[in-house]
Amino acid sequence: MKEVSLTKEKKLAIYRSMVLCRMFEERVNSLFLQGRMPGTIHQAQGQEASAVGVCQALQEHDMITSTHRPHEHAVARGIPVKNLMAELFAKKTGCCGGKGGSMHIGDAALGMLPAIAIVGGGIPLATGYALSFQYLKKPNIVACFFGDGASNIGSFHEAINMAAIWDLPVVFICENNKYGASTAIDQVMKVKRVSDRAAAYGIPGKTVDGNDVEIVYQAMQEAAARAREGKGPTLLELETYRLAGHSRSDPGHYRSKEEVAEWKKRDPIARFEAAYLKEGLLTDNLIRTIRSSVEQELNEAVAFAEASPSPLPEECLTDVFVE
Amino acid sequence: MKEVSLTKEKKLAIYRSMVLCRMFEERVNSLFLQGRMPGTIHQAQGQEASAVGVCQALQEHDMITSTHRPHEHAVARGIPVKNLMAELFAKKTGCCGGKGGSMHIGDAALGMLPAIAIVGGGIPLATGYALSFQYLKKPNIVACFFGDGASNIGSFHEAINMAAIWDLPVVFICENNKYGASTAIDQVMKVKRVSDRAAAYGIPGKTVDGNDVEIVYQAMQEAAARAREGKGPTLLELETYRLAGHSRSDPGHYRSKEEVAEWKKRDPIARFEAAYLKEGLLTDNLIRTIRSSVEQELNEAVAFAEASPSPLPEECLTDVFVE
Amino acid sequence: MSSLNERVSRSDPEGRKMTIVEALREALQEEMRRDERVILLGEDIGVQGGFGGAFTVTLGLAEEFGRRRVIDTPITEAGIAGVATGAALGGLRPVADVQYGDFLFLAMDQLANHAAKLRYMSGGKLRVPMVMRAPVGATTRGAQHAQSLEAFFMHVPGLKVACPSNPYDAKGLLKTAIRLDDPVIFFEHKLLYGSKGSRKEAGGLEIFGTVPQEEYLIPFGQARVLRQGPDVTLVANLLMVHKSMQAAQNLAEAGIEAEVIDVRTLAPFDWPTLFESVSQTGKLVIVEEDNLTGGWGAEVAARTADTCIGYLQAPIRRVAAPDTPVPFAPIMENFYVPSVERIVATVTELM
Amino acid sequence: MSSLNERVSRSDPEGRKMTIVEALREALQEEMRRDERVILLGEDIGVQGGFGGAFTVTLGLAEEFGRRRVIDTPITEAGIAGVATGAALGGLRPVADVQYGDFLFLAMDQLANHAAKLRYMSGGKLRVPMVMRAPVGATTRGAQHAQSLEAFFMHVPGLKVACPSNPYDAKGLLKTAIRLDDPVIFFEHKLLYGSKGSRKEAGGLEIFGTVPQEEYLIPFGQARVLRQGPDVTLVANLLMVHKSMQAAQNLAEAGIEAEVIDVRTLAPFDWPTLFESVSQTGKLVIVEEDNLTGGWGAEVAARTADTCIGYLQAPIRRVAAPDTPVPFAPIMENFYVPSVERIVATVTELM
Ligand SMILES: Cc1ncc(C[n+]2csc(CCOP(=O)(O)OP(=O)(O)O)c2C)c(N)n1
Ligand SMILES: Cc1ncc(C[n+]2csc(CCOP(=O)(O)OP(=O)(O)O)c2C)c(N)n1
Ligand SMILES: [Mg+2]
Ligand SMILES: [Mg+2]
Repeated sequence: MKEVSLTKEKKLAIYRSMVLCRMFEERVNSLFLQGRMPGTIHQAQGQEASAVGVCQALQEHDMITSTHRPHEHAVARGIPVKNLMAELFAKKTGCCGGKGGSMHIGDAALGMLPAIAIVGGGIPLATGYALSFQYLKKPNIVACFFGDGASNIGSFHEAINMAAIWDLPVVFICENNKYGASTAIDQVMKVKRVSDRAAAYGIPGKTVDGNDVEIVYQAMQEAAARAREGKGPTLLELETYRLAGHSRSDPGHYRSKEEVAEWKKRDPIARFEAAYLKEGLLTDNLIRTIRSSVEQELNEAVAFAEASPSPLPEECLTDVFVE
Repeated sequence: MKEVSLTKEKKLAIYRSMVLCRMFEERVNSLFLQGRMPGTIHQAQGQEASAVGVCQALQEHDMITSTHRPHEHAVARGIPVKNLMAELFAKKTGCCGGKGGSMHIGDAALGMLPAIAIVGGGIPLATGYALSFQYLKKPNIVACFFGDGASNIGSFHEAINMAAIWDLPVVFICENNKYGASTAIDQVMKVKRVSDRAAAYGIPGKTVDGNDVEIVYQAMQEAAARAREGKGPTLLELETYRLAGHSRSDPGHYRSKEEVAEWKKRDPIARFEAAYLKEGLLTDNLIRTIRSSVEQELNEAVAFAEASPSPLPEECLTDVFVE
Repeated sequence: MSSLNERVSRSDPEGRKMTIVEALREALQEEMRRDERVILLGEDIGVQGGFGGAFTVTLGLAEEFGRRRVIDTPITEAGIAGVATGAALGGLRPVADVQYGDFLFLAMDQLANHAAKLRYMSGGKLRVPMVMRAPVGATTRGAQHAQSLEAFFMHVPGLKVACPSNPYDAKGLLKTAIRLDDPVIFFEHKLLYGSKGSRKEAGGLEIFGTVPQEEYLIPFGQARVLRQGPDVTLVANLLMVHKSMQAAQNLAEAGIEAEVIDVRTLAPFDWPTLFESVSQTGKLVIVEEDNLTGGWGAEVAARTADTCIGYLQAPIRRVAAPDTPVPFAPIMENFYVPSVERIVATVTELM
Repeated sequence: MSSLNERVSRSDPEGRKMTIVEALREALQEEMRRDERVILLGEDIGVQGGFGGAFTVTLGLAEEFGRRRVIDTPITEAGIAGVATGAALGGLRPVADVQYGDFLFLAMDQLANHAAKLRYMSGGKLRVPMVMRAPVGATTRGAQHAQSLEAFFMHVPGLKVACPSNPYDAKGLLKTAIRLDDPVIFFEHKLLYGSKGSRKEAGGLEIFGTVPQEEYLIPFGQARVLRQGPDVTLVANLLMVHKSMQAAQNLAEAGIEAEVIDVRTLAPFDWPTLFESVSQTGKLVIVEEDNLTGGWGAEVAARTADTCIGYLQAPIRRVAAPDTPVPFAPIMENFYVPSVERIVATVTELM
């Protein structure tokens, strides 16, 4: 693991956040399988280092944008899990009042725009948001998450180009998990790395191990600093893998068992634990304590969500316009 | 001028085609100023080497796609000038029966799809057409013209990526005339060359002097051969300059006099003449003869157009559907 | 291929009862066998071990026809539409698809400005024989995976629009769409697919329909009268056909006999069948899942009000979704999507 | 700036008669002076020595406000719409534009799936105070620079739609649009701009209007009765308002007194004013430049037929373009675009 100078507290915060992400997804998965949540879900187990490494490098008033696979981004950003859970339960106390659902979770006041489920659709929004930061002379940046699949769509090209020419304070974070739905990335782009595309916009591109949270954190720190200094965007590619299916019901037969097994070995949480058990930051006991505190938080979130009222049917008529 | 092995006949054909392009545009310009043509026009004086160098490298059943600035492409492709002129005169004998107009001239049977006036909009069409060539195992290619400005739009990205991954027989030809309307290219992209973007798709990119017709021809030959051999697309950037305004009424105040003067010196037709008068392929007499034959062709075209019937008003109701 | 046949026969051991997914798949299969120029373009449609598209329609087709004809694209809806259009100009007959109808907005320029207009702009010289398939309908996925977009495309001259409600129509109309030399937007409703197994939609109807063994085509522009009745005309498409039929049954119990018309294609629209019905019943209720304002029902109401004014015995009413985005929470979505109860209530009010 | 004032005063030495272009420019100028958060985004809008946008509306504004506030973009309509939406979420009030309305199709996903829905999807937490300006109308430029797209956007819940016909309304509505916290699609008609000098449109009307010196705003959702008359109601927008007024004048000579309503905004739509008028006249003719099928006139006809059925003395008629792309040849375009004669003939037929 790359050496970065993180305090012990920060490391533990990072660890807990990753565990919260993972256990949130696992809990959601089981609630879905029990039929207790409507709709569909796209989960991110295995991508915790990416979500957490990026979000831990952000400041309070920074903003993130997300995708159809937003749960871990939201958890890592610190949106209260009870409001996330309530949204998935379609409750009025959900972060979008039950109007958004899994694919649109977020809370701008807490640093995350509602997730955008049109692949690539959030990239221009992130760019525009960064324009507002720059224009209003705020010290903040936008972290714009998207997948490898999104890098083939027009909005990727149009928005990154604009961010580049205007030196906007945004970091484009491509979570390259090797597949867009069932489609392997090498079937749909000839370049080896998504970050190779940065050169087309005259901005730096970098690919790092997206399953090593400290490497991600470090890379994001650098890109964020650059953005904050007014030097413009970076295209940061995080190599990762989703251990879950693409959505709700996907068994993932388009991936080989060997490939999945290989990536399981690189599980970001297990790697972190192994490294820091050795190093002494973590102990079995501490891991148990953290996990049980996360468990507790999730129990409370589920209880909160279940106890929360549903919206009224006719509330679907509100919130279309301000005026 | 770069040495390429062209026959004397080919060189003269190239020369005549450039002269026809230029004189066509000049004639159209004066007809417009006289108010004898409706609508608007986007002219290409100064870009003859690009249109002609590319089209002379094509075969009979190859296809070109064009833009809002299509006159020279059409002339260079060999669409009869009388049908082009008639279209600009809004006559029934126009290449689009008067339904298309300046921005949509073309004739697929003669190797040019109707021009597409949505910037970048023709790039996916060219790619799809190339897919049909590949699928039907035809030996043909598509030459897809677009401007520097078009290289910032999503369709450029989406279509070139598809052409790249499928090794389609298409050559993407960016006529970089330094401006998209009034906007200088360096204001809207950070890269120095549009061809630098080829690397984002894993295809070859090349920038050449687009005002030297033989260099263009040679570069196009290479790219076309590659495409015909099934090796996939090339992004070929031709550095050129429009001596005309952007459209009908543009005096071009956003360009400096010096810049325009500099480019006038690189006028592709004057350069060709200078080189070959020296070398002996051209004589003053031959130039006069060629010009007067072109003049004659244009006179006939105008006469044809003027004598042609207008469509009937209610003919606007036909040609919406085949069935 | 073998897996495809298994699928069909498994669904109906006696022979030919099948879901819309199976009917669509069979239409594609037959047309691809018949005509080498028919190709498929879309995301995740041919990947081995994959989904057969978002709703399994193309499952097995890559195995039979190869990935040269079942082409997996990048995520690039505008590009897909443009490439399909270009390939159609070049002599192929592409059937492209988007995973959710909502993504058609990404392809709108290619569809409305190019595919729809190229024939016209060329003075009638070109043909654009392509089909763009798009699943519509609200299914608790939130606002960006839920819309009904028929009205947008019905409003584009140069496009044809189909929207089948059952397997028989789905197959016959898709086969026709593929053979037409004009661009067709082909809408399918997620809750009508009847996909099997794990990918079945929550809330989906179990639509099985009889599909003849022999080949058949259904022409565009012919609505279907599903039920006759002298009291009121209900006109609907897609899922709303089924809700209207259910409403008609409920109304019958109250002594109101409704005529139910399934439009089948919106462009061209079968005005004579509609006007004939309204001239008999004197009352019209239009049922669509789209937002009220500017939905296709507006056009139907406008034309009927004009043509049938002498016959109308009551105002024309539209049962449609309110003018809001589609909400996620099922409790709100159920309120949003027109229900059997709303149809019944609307009709009853007119009596 | 100084060039801007010159422009205004040159156009009206007495004070305040100006073109729509000047009125729009003044609205932008006033709002930008008033509120630092107002920025402009578009192609060729601020370039020195450039055009001030495709139709000169922003001429001089970069000189006054700087290129930090008058931002020239690459050619990237989807990107412009998305960036404007994102900037609006971040607290700015962007006024973006496309050079021709037809290019809105490129931005349709950002406008319809994002700008229109973000407030809703966030459960009412977000605001999207942006304006997208778009010139519409057929002007012998062929099918891709000619369309009237109001109906597409009127059909998207979450968007407001304005379409002024004169300088007074253009200024007052644009100022309101900029101050609204909701996304607005602002349609302008090319033939009404009255741009000066070389960029004046062939066939353009010489519209000059009086614009008060004092600041004013025009609320959305208030139609304007331009002419009163007991015999028939004509409702129109943009260029068709002027053709309807001309038609009304011609009709008056034949003894038919028409009431003419300018809708001014399509979303929200001023139903009460329309229904009030129709309940007096008993006859309605809707005039729009868009294609007939699915135009905004369909919605107007549908609602009027429903609400005013008791008052209608004749079928509601629509004068609209036929269902074809826009042809290039002026002789065909003139046939395509609704004419004063067609309006007169349609009204006369109803009498
Ligand atoms: C524009 C668009 N096209 C298609 C889809 C359907 N879809 C949802 S997720 C997905 C794959 C996205 O791949 P990627 O960007 O790599 O993100 P990942 O799912 O791997 O996180 C697809 C095709 C969509 N939501 N939006
Ligand atoms: C999508 C789109 N946006 C804007 C325009 C308006 N427009 C027409 S030509 C042009 C500039 C195009 O620049 P470039 O691609 O470099 O081609 P050039 O005009 O230099 O040949 C613009 C902005 C358009 N036609 N299409
Ligand atoms: Mg991925
Ligand atoms: Mg250019």
